[in-house]
Amino acid sequence: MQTHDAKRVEIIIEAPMERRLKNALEEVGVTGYTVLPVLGGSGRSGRWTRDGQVSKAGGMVAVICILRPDRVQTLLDAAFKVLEQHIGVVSVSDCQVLRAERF
Amino acid sequence: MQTHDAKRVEIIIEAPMERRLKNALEEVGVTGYTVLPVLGGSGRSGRWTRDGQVSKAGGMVAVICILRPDRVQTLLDAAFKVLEQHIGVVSVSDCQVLRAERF
Amino acid sequence: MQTHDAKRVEIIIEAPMERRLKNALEEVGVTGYTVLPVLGGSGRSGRWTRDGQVSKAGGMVAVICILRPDRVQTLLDAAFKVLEQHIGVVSVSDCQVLRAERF
Amino acid sequence: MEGILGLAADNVLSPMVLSFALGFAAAIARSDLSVPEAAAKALSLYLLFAIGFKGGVSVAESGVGPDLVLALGAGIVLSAAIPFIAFAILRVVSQLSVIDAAAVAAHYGSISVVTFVAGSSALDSAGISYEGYMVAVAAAMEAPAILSALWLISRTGASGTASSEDGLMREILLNGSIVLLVGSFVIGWITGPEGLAEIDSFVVAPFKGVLCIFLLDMGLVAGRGFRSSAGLLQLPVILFGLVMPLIGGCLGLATGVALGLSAGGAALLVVLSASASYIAVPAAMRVALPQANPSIYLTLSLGVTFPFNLTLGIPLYIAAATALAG
Amino acid sequence: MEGILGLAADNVLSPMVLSFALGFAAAIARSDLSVPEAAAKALSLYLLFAIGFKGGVSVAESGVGPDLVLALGAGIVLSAAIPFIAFAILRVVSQLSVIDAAAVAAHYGSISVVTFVAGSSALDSAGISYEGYMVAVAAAMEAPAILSALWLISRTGASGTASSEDGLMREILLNGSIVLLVGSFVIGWITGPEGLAEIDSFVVAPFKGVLCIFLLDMGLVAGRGFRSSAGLLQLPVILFGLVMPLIGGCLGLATGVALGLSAGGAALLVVLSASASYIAVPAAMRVALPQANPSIYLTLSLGVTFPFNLTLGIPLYIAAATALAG
Amino acid sequence: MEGILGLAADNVLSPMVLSFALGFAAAIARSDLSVPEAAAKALSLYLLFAIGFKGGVSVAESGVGPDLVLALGAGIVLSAAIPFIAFAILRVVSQLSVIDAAAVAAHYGSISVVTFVAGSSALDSAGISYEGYMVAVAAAMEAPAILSALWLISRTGASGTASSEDGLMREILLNGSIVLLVGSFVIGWITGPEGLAEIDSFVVAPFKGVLCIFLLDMGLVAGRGFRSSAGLLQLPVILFGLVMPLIGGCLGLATGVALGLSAGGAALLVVLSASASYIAVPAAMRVALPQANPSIYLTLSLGVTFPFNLTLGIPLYIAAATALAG
Ligand SMILES: Nc1ncnc2c1ncn2[C@@H]1O[C@H](COP(=O)(O)O)[C@@H](O)[C@H]1O
Ligand SMILES: Nc1ncnc2c1ncn2[C@@H]1O[C@H](COP(=O)(O)O)[C@@H](O)[C@H]1O
Ligand SMILES: Nc1ncnc2c1ncn2[C@@H]1O[C@H](COP(=O)(O)O)[C@@H](O)[C@H]1O
Ligand code: NA
Ligand code: NA
Ligand code: NA
Repeated sequence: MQTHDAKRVEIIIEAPMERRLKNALEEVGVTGYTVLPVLGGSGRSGRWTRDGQVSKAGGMVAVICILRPDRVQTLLDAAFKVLEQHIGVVSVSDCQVLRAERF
Repeated sequence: MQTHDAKRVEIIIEAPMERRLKNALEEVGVTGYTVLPVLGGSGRSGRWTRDGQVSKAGGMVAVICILRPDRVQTLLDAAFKVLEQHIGVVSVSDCQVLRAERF
Repeated sequence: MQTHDAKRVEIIIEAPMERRLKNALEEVGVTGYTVLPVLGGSGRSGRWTRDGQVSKAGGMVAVICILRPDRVQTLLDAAFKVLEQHIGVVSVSDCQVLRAERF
Repeated sequence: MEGILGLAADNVLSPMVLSFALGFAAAIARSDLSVPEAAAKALSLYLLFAIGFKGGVSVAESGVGPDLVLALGAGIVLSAAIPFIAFAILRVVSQLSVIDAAAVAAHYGSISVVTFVAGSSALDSAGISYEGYMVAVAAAMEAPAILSALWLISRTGASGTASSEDGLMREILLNGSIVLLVGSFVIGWITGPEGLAEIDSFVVAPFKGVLCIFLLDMGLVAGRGFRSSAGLLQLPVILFGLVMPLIGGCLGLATGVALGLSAGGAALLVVLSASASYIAVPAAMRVALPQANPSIYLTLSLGVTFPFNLTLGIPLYIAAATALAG
Repeated sequence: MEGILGLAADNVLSPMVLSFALGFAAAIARSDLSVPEAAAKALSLYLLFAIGFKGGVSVAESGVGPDLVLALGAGIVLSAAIPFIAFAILRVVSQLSVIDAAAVAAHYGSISVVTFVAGSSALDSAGISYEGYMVAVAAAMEAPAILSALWLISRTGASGTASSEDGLMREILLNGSIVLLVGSFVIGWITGPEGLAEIDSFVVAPFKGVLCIFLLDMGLVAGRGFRSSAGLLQLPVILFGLVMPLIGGCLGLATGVALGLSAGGAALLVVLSASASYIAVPAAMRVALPQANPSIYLTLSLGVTFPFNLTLGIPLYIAAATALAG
Repeated sequence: MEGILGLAADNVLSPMVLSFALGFAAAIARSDLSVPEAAAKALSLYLLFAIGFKGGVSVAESGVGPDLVLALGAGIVLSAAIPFIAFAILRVVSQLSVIDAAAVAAHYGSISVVTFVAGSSALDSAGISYEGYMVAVAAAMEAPAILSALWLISRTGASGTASSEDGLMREILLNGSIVLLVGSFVIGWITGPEGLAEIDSFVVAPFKGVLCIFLLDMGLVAGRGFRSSAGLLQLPVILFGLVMPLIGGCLGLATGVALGLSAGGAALLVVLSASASYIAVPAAMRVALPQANPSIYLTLSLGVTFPFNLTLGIPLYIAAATALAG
């Protein structure tokens, strides 16, 4: 199968910021992404787990976004504006995709 | 630790197609994969979320498959036959694995 | 945005071993990671699914760890000590991160 | 007429319907109120188990004869026939493609369990009894409509049909909600009133309350769908979503009268015929007709027809059945 | 005095409080006992729905006049005013930064629904009645404190304020727990005693049992937070978590007496004023004040103040209200 | 004999056992019926809490003396001893490796809470009373078998033992299900009949119904395991899964008679001895004996022994205990 170069951006972000991140992405024209649940983790602010939590405050989600290499900077700029003062992790890696016209 | 080249294939697919994808993978001898839940997302068909859904129809799952580089084409061919007319995203990236004999 | 080279390690491990893996990581100074839930999968020991399970025994989790390239060997050594006799999959891939000082 | 209005007011002002309205309004207002997926599924398992079990017990109490078999057969025929009517109407009045029209048609031939549950709960409140085996009729009506829709597609030669696809039939017939409904019906039938005595404070007492929370969730999901996709539906399609239940309902009523069902039983057959699936059929459509647009059939079924049936439809159907059947 | 002690003992030795203690102890001992997130959320939906609905029904039964409006207004003022006091105290006694102090202050002005639920359940057990509209007062008290805290920050000119941020106000006011509480209150009000008769074996009978499981979970979460973050809190901050409820409570009591509430109603206003939020405010703080340390406000609210209110606070507040109001 | 058959028929045709059968059949037929993991865990928390609490209340009512301590001690000895017998049998009749045999043996020494719950529920239906502290005996029997199995392994010098592994003991003893069972037992004991009066419409009334849904889920999981792994088990191993409960049960019966337990209490001790763990032990085995094949021990415990005990075992054990003890 013919594959095409693309980038995979993975953003781990606080659940209360999810809506804002999605809006920011859509504003710059990034309309394809997938949100994965997160069970827990650890970082500079310590270990945490979703178990039994009722508030959104103590949780995170992972947003995965596959897009054309030339769109990555736009996305990072938009994401960074939302993330700036918030905890969270952004990583970008190379990947290949089928059906490039979708991205 | 000694690591070996491998490929990581990530397939985001509609939940009702999960069983078919898994069968297709196993038919071509790809027996190692992991299924992650998906909370929601956005694409050409709009935003969606799993919250409160009862039907499988409105959901997706992410299937992650790590395998030897020379098996990737086989996998993509098999996956594409299942995915063809369905919404979903396939991406392939390079990775290294421990214990190469497992893949 | 300025990005920096990093590594993304993805460890799929049995749920009963999660605590031990996290302790092992923290012992060698890897304090940043995120745990994702896993719905099911397949491997040499057959297909499984979390549906309806009550025991931790029959489940896995995915631990994602983004770190500086020079820390990867330390992490792999620590993880391997925990994983050795256990089922599970470790993969490492290249990525870029924002805010390198965090890793 | 006054009776109908009173019934409608009672129905609309019940905690159940108001809970649905609350969920719908919250979603439209973009509140972040939400029911976790696992909880919604658990509630739906409870409702299926409870309604199936109670139906079985009532069959154990009253016994059955050939009327059960007749009702099952009639239900199957209704479910298989309604999609043809729906398809024909949609092709005439709307600009939906063959595939979208067939997918929508499948939903209207099949049934919505929660509408059935709301209907029987309204009958209980009104003190009208009904045949316990109507639960089995509900289960029997889930699948046939899907086959009709696929046949329609294959006949019109639209591409991409998958009706003969590996395992699809098994998947439809062994769909979790059918299996649980039929299974708990059989359990109720076997264990009868003694079985009910053991678990009635689980399957009977909290039933309506659980239904409130489930309808709250349905309201949230319907409202979300409505908000994001209402613009997608053209007026003729929305009108179809309001008129088709009445057409299906008339067929159901005629069948119920012909079968000699009690007023309550006939009302439930009307409810079944008038309701549109939102669990089993959408999932089957994603497999068999991936080109059909889910926003159309889900929004129509869950965002238009379900609220209509829940609020105005059910009291109307009960009134009509009480007038003509029994 | 004896009365208070007896009430306190009854309260501490109730299945509800003991369930909380069990969860707390299990978390401290690092047991892997845990309640799935989806189940915890479902339990909280149930409690909100049930308490709101019952409040609405009781308003339907007793009718309301201007006293409801007065109580709502008083609740809003209390919620808006308490953060100023809390902030001033924290700035004097602790070394918390302006931002952390304001974030903590917001929690104490707002309310904890589960403390309210535990309080009304204790009143029920003691046979003391209260105004049904106190549920609406609870809902009204959730948000104002957040605004006060944000205003405090903006006035002190601390950086990074986000009070005018896109959609934050809407998000706070349409927070799921407020919407469900108010919505079910309205549903209860509309359907009244007949509505209650339909679903009372869901909203009334199992209520205290569900509360036990929810408090078990709260104990687990509080214990986990306490174990990992207790070291983070300096003594003055911990003392604040024990004294602030009493200060808030006194304001609530004075207001309750001034409003002429019944003893039970005044007790609930004390409980509301004394309690600290753990759902709505933390989430709003993550958005509006990301620099504030969640370990501080969550541990203080959930690990210090909530246990205090649950065990000693509630009986004390009831005793005080019974002595002075009604 | 007739009595046993009647009891067996009553048991097999109860809604609980039929629900299990429904789940098992659905999984074998590859229906997609499933219970969300979070819901299954929530149901199991409920059952543990309710059974523990009720046991504690009944101890509060009847008081305890040295018999509780004796029964606990006897339970611990049974749990520690049975793995030796199971291991010896398996090594003789099957070709399981030392490690697999020890892992299986640990399961049979330990207990299955849901079998215990089903047993007490069958006793309730039959109107036979039992000692409330049997719940505590159940909790005490969870862990010792694991130690025996690890000792067996270390003695035979098989590689990869991890018995002295960091935190394993703490993890086993503070396992969530043990903590909740013991904790709610203590809560029930402390609050006594008044506590029960507050929450009985939660812990008593819906109990059997919840058990139905939980057993439906157990049936699904067991059926799934059976379908995928039945081929893996050789005939001698399957027979072991049917005979070992009888051997364990005889030991339990002898112990119960020797302790002077009531007929109901002795029946429950038989049930505990005959049952095989499916929550705590499998998880501990994954940590301590990762080389042991989970398909073997899980399929045997959940797919063979559990259905046997649930259907035929429990009535048999009750009949035997009624004949010999009390
Ligand atoms: N290096 C990392 N790799 C993966 N996830 C991380 C990493 N650092 C932080 N996280 C995630 O981000 C959350 C917040 O991190 P922090 O801001 O460092 O407290 C953590 O709880 C983790 O879930
Ligand atoms: N570029 C993308 N990156 C990540 N996920 C995507 C992307 N595009 C689509 N998806 C996922 O696939 C689903 C269907 O996409 P679509 O077929 O474009 O509607 C979306 O709801 C997302 O969950
Ligand atoms: N090649 C693979 N790619 C992704 N996940 C895998 C792979 N192999 C195994 N797994 C995961 O690891 C689990 C145990 O694998 P195994 O030890 O091979 O039975 C499986 O059930 C999968 O969830
Ligand atoms: Na229909
Ligand atoms: Na307050
Ligand atoms: Na045993």
